[in-house]
Amino acid sequence: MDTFLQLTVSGLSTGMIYALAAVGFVVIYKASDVINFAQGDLLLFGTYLIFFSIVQLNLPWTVGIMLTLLIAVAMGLLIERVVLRPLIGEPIISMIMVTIGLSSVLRALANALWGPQPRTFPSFLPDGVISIGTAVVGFDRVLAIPLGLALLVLLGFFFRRTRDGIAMRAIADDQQAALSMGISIPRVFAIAWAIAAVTAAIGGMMLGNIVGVSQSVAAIGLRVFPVVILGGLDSIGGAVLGGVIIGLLEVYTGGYIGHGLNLIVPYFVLIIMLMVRPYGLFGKPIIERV
Amino acid sequence: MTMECGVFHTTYTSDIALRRVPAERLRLGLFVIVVIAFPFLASPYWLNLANQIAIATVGAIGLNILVGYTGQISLGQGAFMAVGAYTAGLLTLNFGLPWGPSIVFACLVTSAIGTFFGMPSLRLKGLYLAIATLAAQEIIEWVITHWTGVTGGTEALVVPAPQLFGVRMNTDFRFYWLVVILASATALFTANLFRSRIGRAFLAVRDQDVAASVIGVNVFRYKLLAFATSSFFVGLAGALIAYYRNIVSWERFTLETSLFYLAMIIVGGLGSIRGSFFGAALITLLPALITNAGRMLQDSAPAIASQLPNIQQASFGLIIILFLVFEPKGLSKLWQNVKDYFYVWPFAYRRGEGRH
Amino acid sequence: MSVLLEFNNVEVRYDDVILVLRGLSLQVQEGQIAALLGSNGAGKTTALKATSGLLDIEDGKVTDGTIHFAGKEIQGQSADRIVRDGIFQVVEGRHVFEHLTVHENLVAGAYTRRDRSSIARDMDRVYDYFPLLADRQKQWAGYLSGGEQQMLAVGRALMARPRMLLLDEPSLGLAPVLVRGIFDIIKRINEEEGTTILLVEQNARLALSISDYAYVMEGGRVVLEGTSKEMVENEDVREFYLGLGEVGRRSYRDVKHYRRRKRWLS
Amino acid sequence: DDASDEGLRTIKIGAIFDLTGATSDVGVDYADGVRGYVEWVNAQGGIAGHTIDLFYQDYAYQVDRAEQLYSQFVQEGAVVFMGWGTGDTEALRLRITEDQIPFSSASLSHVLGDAVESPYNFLVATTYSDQFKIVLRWISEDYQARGGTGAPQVALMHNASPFGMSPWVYGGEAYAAEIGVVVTRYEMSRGATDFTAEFTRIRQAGAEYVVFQNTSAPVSVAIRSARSLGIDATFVCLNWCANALLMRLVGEDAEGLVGAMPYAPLTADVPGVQPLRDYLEERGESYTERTNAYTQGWYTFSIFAEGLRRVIDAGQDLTGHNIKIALESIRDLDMAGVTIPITFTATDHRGSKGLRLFQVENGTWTPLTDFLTAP
Amino acid sequence: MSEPDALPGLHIDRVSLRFGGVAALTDVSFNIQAGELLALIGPNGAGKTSVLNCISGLYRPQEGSIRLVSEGVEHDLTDLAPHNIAQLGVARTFQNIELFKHMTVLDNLMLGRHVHMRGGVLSSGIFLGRQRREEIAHRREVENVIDFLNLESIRRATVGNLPYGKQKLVELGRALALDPAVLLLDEPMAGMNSEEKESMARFILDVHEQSDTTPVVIDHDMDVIMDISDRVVVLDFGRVLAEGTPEEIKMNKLVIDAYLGEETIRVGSGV
Ligand SMILES: Nc1ncnc2c1ncn2[C@@H]1O[C@H](COP(=O)(O)OP(=O)(O)OP(=O)(O)O)[C@@H](O)[C@H]1O
Ligand SMILES: Nc1ncnc2c1ncn2[C@@H]1O[C@H](COP(=O)(O)OP(=O)(O)OP(=O)(O)O)[C@@H](O)[C@H]1O
Ligand SMILES: [Mg+2]
Ligand SMILES: [Mg+2]
Repeated sequence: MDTFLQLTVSGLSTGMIYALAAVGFVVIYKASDVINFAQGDLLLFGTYLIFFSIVQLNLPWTVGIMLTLLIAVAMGLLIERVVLRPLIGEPIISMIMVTIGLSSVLRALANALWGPQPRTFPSFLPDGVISIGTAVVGFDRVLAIPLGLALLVLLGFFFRRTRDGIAMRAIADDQQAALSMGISIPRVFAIAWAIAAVTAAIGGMMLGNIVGVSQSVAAIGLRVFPVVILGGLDSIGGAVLGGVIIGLLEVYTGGYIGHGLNLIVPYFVLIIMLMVRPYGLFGKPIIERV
Repeated sequence: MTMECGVFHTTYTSDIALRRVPAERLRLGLFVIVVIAFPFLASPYWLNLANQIAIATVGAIGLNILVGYTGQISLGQGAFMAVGAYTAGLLTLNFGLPWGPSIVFACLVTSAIGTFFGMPSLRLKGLYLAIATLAAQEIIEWVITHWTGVTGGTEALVVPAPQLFGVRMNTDFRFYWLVVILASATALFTANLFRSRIGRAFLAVRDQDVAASVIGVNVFRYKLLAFATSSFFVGLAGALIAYYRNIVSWERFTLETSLFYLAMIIVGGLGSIRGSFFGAALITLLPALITNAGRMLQDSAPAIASQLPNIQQASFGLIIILFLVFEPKGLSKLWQNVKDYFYVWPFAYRRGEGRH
Repeated sequence: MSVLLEFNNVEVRYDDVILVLRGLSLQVQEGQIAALLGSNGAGKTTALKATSGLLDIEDGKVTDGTIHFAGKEIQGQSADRIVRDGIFQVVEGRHVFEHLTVHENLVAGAYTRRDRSSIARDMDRVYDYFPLLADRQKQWAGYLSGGEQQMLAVGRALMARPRMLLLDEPSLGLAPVLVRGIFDIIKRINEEEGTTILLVEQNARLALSISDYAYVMEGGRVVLEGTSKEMVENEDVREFYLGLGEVGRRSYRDVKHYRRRKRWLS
Repeated sequence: DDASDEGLRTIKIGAIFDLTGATSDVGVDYADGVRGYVEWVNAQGGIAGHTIDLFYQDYAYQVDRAEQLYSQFVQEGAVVFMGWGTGDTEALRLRITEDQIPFSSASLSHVLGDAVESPYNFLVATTYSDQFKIVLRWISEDYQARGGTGAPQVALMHNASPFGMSPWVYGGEAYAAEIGVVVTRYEMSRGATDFTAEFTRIRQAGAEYVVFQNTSAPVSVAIRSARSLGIDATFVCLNWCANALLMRLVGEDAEGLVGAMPYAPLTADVPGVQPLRDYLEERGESYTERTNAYTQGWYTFSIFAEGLRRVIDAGQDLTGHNIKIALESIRDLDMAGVTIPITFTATDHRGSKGLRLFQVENGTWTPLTDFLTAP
Repeated sequence: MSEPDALPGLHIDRVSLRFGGVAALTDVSFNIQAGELLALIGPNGAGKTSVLNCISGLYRPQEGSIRLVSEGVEHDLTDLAPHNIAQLGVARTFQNIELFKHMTVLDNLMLGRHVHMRGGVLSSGIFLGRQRREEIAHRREVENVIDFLNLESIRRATVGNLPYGKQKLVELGRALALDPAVLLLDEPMAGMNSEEKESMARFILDVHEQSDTTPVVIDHDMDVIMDISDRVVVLDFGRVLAEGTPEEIKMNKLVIDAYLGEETIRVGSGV
């Protein structure tokens, strides 16, 4: 029972960390039906940027965080301008592939700027653990939960209620019609990429605190792929729920079975669930009206 | 006086031929001559690259069948190649099967496993189906590294070089002939496939699966068939790697491999056989070229040379981005443009109706 | 009356090579309804897209000539600028946002507008015109029937309150009762709000009945123009666009076979 | 004439490094160590009057790239090749035998030391399985010294790769059974942010020792998970995580960590590291930042240099075959305290069979034992 | 499959179809007799397209059955998959044009022959002997369709770039290539000018008269519909509102109110 409690608590916190890393995927998907393979590298930049601000520039924490978010926004805008904008109107697969290219470029850039050596920064979240019954979990990890929920609420509101949120979903459906409404695709894409970069920066900062500043942060981007698929590619709530489910699955398999099965069991469960709900838990179905 | 102002076909046979005009046949002839002459002129280093390109071409054509022609993104290329490589390797190693039959087996096994992972296409579409291929990548990798009794686990397999007519194919020069013949056969097979019933049905499923189903195409069956056909050739590429490298290690077949192959077909051109070859060549040659450029700079511009690793990595990404931004149809389209330019040369107008 | 929209020798190409508009010139007066007729492939849709800036996304370009709107050159400008300047196009073939509800589709139509209060009023007006849509407010537009989607597409245009409306076959797929209805609505928008309208429509009889002026396009340029009254009287228009011969309308059963040209392979 | 004389007096060596790939965290230091040695030795007048021309490239831990670079460098005349990872070393094993190119790598898998299977591979550090055996023996002694009864419980946490599995499959498993140590394996999955699940099981199993076979970054994540769960066990790192980097990454939690180091860290108090410190300081770099991968790169090459020197001194041609024979003639080569003396024979290419345990005390790796040799 | 107890044709029997709360079809029954030209009309959202979708297997009605009687055999289509229904000789076009956009006209039409061809993967890839002959034989059939519809000049054009009207023709061609027993046409005249409508009408009549194909046409153009059809079925709110000859329908008060409108009848003499 103790084990179960401990695993559940860890699984939940890991799941929320995944969710934090995953919302960026969802935002990009919502605006363009594209899976962003560079999301992991945006996370990586989040991690390195906070390192850069705090350690290299020696800024106080609050300023450092602001600067990180600011640079993240700038990066999002730049990526949109240079890489995505020329592809407006091209098939989805081109946009997806371009993010694979982008990922490689960003990785190289991070490497050129900060080198391959893992780094650390003084932890900016209070150290220590929180006990829940017999289970313990690091405070830094728990923080992912309120952060994740806050993003869920904010982005949920943005997509349902605001003009630009609706415009974003409109673009994903039909770029030409969106243009004819006077929606500026570049502007909306820019907003989407800025949001994605900011959520990635937040996730990256958390991860930097948890796993250290190293290239391995980018690998988390890929682990999150099943999370968004499970939740439904275009659902923020799905990302959170998917994150929690995958987090729990991983930790239960790791804790009760082992053998590295925790890497693949989520995939089995995922595919079985998808056979029942082909668009994930909350994803939008393809509408085939003829 | 009358003058023919174009190429007309008066029989269906000539109309459906793969090379429809004399210029095309001439080019093919030239290409064949170059391919035959190449190994006699090239150094082992270039032969090595050529062999890699030929094998990559087979794999890229395989992937293109799934991605380019049937519209299904696959992230499982690496794993499917691993299945081919391990099957071939294990058959030779454990059962002493000669390379010929064991390559065939390897292709069939890969094909079966590819089909298995294509099963979710019964329900899943688009990116949701892509997860099935990612799952394939992860699951197959896990099985290979954990099924120690059969695959040797994380240790590499040592596969003897194949024998052809009593000659051991253990040099680049000898192997060249084998891979070039198989790569050509793959290309020809695929070209044929896509000018006939099955291939058209693949394309139909990609473009509009509802319409495909109402004209009588069993969409699920053809999706599976696409997985099967694609993985067959991917398995072939894997098996060839096993025999060429003589060592099969799972580290060669990771997700990164899958992304490399995706890059090949994007840069080369989706849904194009010629593009698969171009892409395989470019993505294989790119690091080699940059290496050489970098080594020339090593003394003159050490600052640049020291950033070479990052330049390597960035250039892989950049080339994808540049192609997508400036020529989304890839090298095969560039080639087409060049041809169009010369088609009616010296007159500067182009054919009205393009073939795709 | 002043000229609101003017095409001057406009040339449009797709993919840098396919020449579609070959020196198109036309004018639409402020407050008018102008009809643009022409057979399939004449370039009507292309002309509208050239005006509203939608060519870009299809690899099309204005390669020669000018398009003026309210005295300002607009060719080559981005679509969102043009919409904000007051031109709104209802695109051909019901491009509704499938995964947005009917309501959200209408909100998207008002994207460039700032006057929140009157947006709600216009929304009611759309539901008033198209009660079928009112029943479906909360439903994804992708599940509407073809005709319902067409109503939504027109409804979106009403939400934008543009200075000039470009309509590409608004009656496509609408039931006969509604066709009449939609032309009444077009006429009313024109009269009550003074919206200038350029109308592409295959139903030439109706188009001519509400328009003031008409152009006939063929092969990428204007081959015939005149007031709508003149056009109805024109022999060619009667023959090819109104389907009226000298003896009046003939049955579709009696139409002769079109003789086929010699065929070549390739 | 002069030019050809000049040509004769350079020795071409090929090398591939991982500067950007999966193992670049330690790959960079290793590469710098190799390059450092080459520069240093050339500055000293080279090897018996021959300067070394090092062809090297990053291969990003990609096997295909490694093969390409290998054939390119060999074609350009490299007579010795420095590899890196397990995958590429395996992939090239047969090629180098055919090409007769002596080959070293940082992969310390047992098979590579088998002079019959892999006649041109030379292992210049203790194999993973030997490392593991040494550690197991130490554990069993330590356990008894602390008054433990029964069999000590050991958890082996390893990377899911040949590298990770190597200590176990090549004798580790058998040896554990032989000396009565109970070892349970746990795989560390890629990109994990947390190892709570594994440590929950480790705690249930009651392991007193946890041995890591992985690189520093993932091990640091594991150690943090363990600390937050309050796992009370002795942590032992094998070669690739027992380094300064790990210490930096885990900070205070590193206290008490045990490291199995075939090569001494630069901070160690042995004469062998002095030239390295001097070299680095001359270039304005702080040696404390460097991991022992630097030492390893430097000395790996120095051993090959010894082989080259012997060929030249014997007046023979610098062919791969001759170099191999020369290397096989090395007996008890003194390494000035960096490693135990090195010996190769015609049948055994495992040059070093010993290592030294270090422990983190007050933030520095301090020797815990003297050199221990593999059972 | 069983011995038919009904006349050749399509029999739609008490079909009901719901989507969540929306009742698209309620208890719809009517017959399409082989050899007649039936028109299906009704207001927007009445369920016309839904009927076609049920026939071609894209929608599965919750209740009722659809049976096809041809060549003396009766097939129950209700639970068949779309491709099986196509194999039985039911072809169709779509309201919104669903062509294979990136392929040529020729390939689109060759796909229409899919059900009649046999080649498998291996024989296709090798493309010798039987396979080559098959390809040529079917190409000949397709050329007949091309000839019939006057598509020669655009044979090798990519379909996506063709103007709307031409695409409609290609879609008709693809359906004809199937050599169908029943041809379902969803708004073939929409978006065409009168000249094009005339030729489209002519093509439909020719198909009807010169082959064994039974056309079913949905359209909102009453002039064409009333001129060419033998019988008309009117749907409204998912139910059959009326059924009869064009003359009867034109005079039907219910139909006038729900669909035609007074005006259409009055001005009905124009196109
Ligand atoms: N994106 C495109 N790329 C290439 N050619 C195009 C493209 N769009 C249209 N065309 C070509 O331009 C010509 C004019 O097309 P357009 O759609 O403007 O005609 P239209 O008058 O609106 O016809 P319709 O009545 O069928 O709607 C056609 O020949 C068409 O093939
Ligand atoms: N897949 C679906 N999901 C939800 N509702 C649907 C679906 N298909 C059809 N409907 C609804 O069923 C009703 C009938 O639609 P259908 O497309 O059959 O109409 P129609 O008679 O063809 O109309 P139109 O003349 O406008 O094309 C409509 O109200 C439509 O919204
Ligand atoms: Mg048009
Ligand atoms: Mg309909």
